[in-house]
Amino acid sequence: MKLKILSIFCSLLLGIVPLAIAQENADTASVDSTAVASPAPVSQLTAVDTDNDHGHSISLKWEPSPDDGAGLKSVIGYEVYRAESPGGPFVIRAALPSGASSHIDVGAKEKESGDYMADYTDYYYKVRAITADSLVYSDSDVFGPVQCYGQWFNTGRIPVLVFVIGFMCTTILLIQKAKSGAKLFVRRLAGIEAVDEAIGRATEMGKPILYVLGLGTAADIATIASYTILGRVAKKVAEYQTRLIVPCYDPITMTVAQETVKTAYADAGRPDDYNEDMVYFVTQSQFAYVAAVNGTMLRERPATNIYMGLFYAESLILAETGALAGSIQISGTDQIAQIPFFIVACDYTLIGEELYAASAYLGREPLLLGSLKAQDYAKAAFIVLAVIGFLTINFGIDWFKQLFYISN
Amino acid sequence: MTNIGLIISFLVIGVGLLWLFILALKGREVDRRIIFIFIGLAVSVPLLFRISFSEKATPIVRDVFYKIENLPEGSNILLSYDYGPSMAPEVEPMSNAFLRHALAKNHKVFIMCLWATGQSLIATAIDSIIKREFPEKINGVDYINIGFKAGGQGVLNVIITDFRKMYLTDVDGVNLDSVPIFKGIKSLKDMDLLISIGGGFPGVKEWILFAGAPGNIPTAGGSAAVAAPLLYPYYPKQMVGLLGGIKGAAEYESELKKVYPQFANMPTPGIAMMGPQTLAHLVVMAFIVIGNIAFFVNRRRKP
Amino acid sequence: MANSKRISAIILIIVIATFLLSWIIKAFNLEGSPNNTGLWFSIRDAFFITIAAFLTLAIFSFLYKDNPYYKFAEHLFVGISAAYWMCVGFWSTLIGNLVPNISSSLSTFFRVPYKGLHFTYFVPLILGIILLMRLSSKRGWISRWALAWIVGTTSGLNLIRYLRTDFISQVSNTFIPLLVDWKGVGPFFSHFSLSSTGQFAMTLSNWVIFIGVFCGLIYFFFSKEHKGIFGTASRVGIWVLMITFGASFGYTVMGRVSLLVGRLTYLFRDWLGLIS
Amino acid sequence: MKKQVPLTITFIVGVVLILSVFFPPVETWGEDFSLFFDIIAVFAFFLGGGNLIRVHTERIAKKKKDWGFSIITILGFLIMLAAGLFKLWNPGDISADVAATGSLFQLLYDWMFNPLGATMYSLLAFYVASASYRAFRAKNRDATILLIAAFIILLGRTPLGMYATGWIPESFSVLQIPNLAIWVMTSPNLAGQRAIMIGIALGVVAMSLRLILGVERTYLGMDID
Repeated sequence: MKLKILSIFCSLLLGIVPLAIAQENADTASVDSTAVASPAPVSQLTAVDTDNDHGHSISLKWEPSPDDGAGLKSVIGYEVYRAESPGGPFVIRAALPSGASSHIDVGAKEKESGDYMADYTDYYYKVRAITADSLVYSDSDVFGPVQCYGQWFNTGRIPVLVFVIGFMCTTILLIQKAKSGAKLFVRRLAGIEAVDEAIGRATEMGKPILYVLGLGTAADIATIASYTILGRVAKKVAEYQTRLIVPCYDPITMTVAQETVKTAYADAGRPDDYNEDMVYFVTQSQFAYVAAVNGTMLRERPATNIYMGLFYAESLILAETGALAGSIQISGTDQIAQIPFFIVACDYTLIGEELYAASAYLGREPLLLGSLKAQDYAKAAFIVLAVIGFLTINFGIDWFKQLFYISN
Repeated sequence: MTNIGLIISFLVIGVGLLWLFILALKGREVDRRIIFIFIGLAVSVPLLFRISFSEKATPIVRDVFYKIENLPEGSNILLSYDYGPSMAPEVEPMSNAFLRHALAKNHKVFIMCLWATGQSLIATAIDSIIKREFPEKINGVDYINIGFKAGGQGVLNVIITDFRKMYLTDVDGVNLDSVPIFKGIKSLKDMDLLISIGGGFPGVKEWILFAGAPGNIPTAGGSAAVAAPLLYPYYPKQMVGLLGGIKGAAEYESELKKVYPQFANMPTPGIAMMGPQTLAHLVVMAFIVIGNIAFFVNRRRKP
Repeated sequence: MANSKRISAIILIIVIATFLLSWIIKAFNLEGSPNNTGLWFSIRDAFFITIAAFLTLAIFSFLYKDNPYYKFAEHLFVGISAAYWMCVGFWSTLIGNLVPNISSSLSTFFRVPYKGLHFTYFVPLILGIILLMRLSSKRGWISRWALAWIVGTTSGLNLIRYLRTDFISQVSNTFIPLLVDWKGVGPFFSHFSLSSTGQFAMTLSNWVIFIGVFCGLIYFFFSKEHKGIFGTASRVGIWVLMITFGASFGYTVMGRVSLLVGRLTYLFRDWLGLIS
Repeated sequence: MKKQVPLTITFIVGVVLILSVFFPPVETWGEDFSLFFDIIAVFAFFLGGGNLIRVHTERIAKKKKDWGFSIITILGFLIMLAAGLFKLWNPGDISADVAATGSLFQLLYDWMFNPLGATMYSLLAFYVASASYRAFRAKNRDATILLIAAFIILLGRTPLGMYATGWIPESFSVLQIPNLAIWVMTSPNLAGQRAIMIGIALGVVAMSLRLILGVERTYLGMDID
């Protein structure tokens, strides 16, 4: 209660005092506009090369004019000027609102650009405090010379580098360990175990298997993970002599999928059973693609639908239509928003990271298993760091949190 | 006509669900086409017959409403239209309700926006609401539109100390010093309540972080449903209250109708859009219940 | 068999007649409306309004079962959508970004500002052409080079991006206070309340977030058997995930219904004029 | 040649882009490469168009099932393509926006492409309902948790939640359904999302590393040797 009264008082005071001053200003201004005094200039202007960049940029800092928000209260903004000699000519580089006390002057790095800012060249700066009257202003002292230049290393991103190196070393170390014959355990992935069973069922029923790679392009990691699973599925399909349908959304993805399936058929010893019609392009438009796949599902009635890769809103449309067609459905995606729909509508779902783990799980190669193990170590590291951070923050220690600060 | 249609359609939906319920008790599963028909009915019937449900305001909405309601007449309220046409169907009902409420309560309303696209939406609101429903309100005395300034939270950083550094005139070019409503207004701190309506960047969050919290000014918001979960943690400390999605708008509208009889006939797009929503949600929940009954009956039957 | 063929022929005639009639009525309506812009535009707009309604209903008919009308809509959709993205990509990216950097005469032809010759832009041009080699089955293997370049780019960019925003930043996001507004044991219990904005609910939230993330991550451990205390944590992790999935599912229903409201509004208002 | 060159390209490009993050002089390479990717993607559209024509002419030629509909696909494709590339009915000249108001391209987009896509999308309203009916069943503990969480949120999104639990006093307000729904969304839901997100991040990082190191090569259509 006391606090409330105090705060009301304070805000009243804060409100009334400047108001009274403003009122006075307005009065004098209306009497004689030439009588407006120049505001106090900006002080302590400094300029240095901008840190952690590729050059062509200088950072400025200054103390705002005393008449900015107090005193005469006449400053409405600042203008930053630059010249190549202390005497000028000065060119305006930026206009900033009042209250500003810093600016980063960034120039173009191409010589042909009009805005080119050369590295290792002397520049001089001044900051002008401006008022509502364009004739009334005051300049700061000129600061200079200052040069800009590029750094070869960005220190602001050290935490990232530490993690990259740490993760890489762990992975390589574990791969070596796995190669030397150490046995690595991998837990069961129900979704992947179900694949073999589902292919067997399709064979018994004499129905095809539909494999949907999702909406990813060749540049999506989830799609690349999906190829591995497709390779495995295709190999099994070739062995069982079942039919495989792979409608594709992206033309590049389609070419890769064709290669993958072709290789898998060759590996299974049945290169002649492969034909180009298995993997075909539909269209590169989300809902048109869905419309076509939906139609395929109800016309071909596949025994099994496998959805692996990148999916958006169409996840539920596909999965529900598949359920309607009576197919067994196995899915996996890294789109967090879509996982719930797959969980609800499919028989088995690989949740997020499990999709990436699947390729390692299927391959059982020491190389892949080693990298899987490294992922687990990273998760353990996360938990340890989170617990430490959690304790430090609860005991009021802040420096640990700062270690994770990425400045740009 | 409306009533007959309404009764018939409710009977169809009600009896239909009851029938499915009885079937479920016998352990029978429902064909999905029947579910589709129910969803189709649940959405189209309220659309055709304008069915709406009375909403009961949740505390987070009630807090905003009674904040405006309990401020003394003539308090200064700032509305910021931080959205564009694509988001308008969801959040425009909120800004309209806020505007009506503040004017009906005889508060002074300051309107601005941090989105360039908000400008034309403000103009529409002034024409269709203030000029039509509150013809006695005078521009510059009871309300003012100071329009858009670029800079997002940078604008807030400035006007939290001084409006006139950013805004010299209102949208019509009238000097703020000559406008009666701005007499005695220096900065955002002179406002009694800030309300931002939006759902993107800059939006409610920026108003809280750059104006409400540092200036200790009561701040409320209206947000699109997608962005709302990110804002709840600010309630009630940094945020008076929040209207989340079309449901929040509907709750506010119904509270407004309850307290102000003069608004009995006002258009309530929020409540209207909640009609199909509510019915569809009820149908989905009914089917979850029916499905579980059928499941348990069947499990008991064949162990 | 012959009978079902006759029925579908009759349905086809009825459907065509209905929509033709709708087209004519709509054209008269538009011609009579205060803002009509000429006979040709009335007929044209009436056609498009009617065809959009037909296509909408054709897609909805899939809910009942697969049928020729759906097949028609589906195949049309596939055709125009493929061309749509080709045209947009051609004008915005090839003409907008590539041409101004490689050829001045082409820039003049397409009336885009020429930016000077940049040799780096020949990289995507060549890789793009290599990709098109795919259409030839003999030299198809060379498209792997383009593919390798794309995959290298993606993995390089993603490795850092994900590590930075989704891993390192999340570490420090999980450093949260375990006690919110803590004023001591006495006040906590004497003012104990389950208010949604109270100290207890807020503190509980933070605990749930911390333990939830912890157990959720345990579930994702692949190289350790989920047994004993580890297994318990992983079970809790699954529960947290299940709550997440259930909640997200429930939350999206509203958005999905809005989409249907939009389509039905088109049919009832723009096409049939039943509501205003 | 067929194997080593692609693997080397991936390795070099990947490593260069990782380094570019830490070394400001080459910082802009990442952006340039992304733009290049956009350009290559347009060539992929042409590849797609070519494939589409091939698939459907084949269906027509071989008189496969439903071959008649393939004619519609090709017609739709050619009309849209002509409308876009030649800017038919476009009120402006060659530099005009391809989708300018009044152009055939824009008309086809607004009255065919858009309604088809929007309707396809709106089917979700029906499927959300049928999926809830089919899958939200208390079969076991996990499914029951899923069901309860969904039910609380659904209730919280209707007026029913407030009517049923509005009587609960303020000091227990977290038990009011709408508040409970908000709490579920902001606490356990957030925790679950974060755990999945971290897992995915690590999966992507590990996968990218495997690709750069050439351990994972299925995408080139070949097995590990």
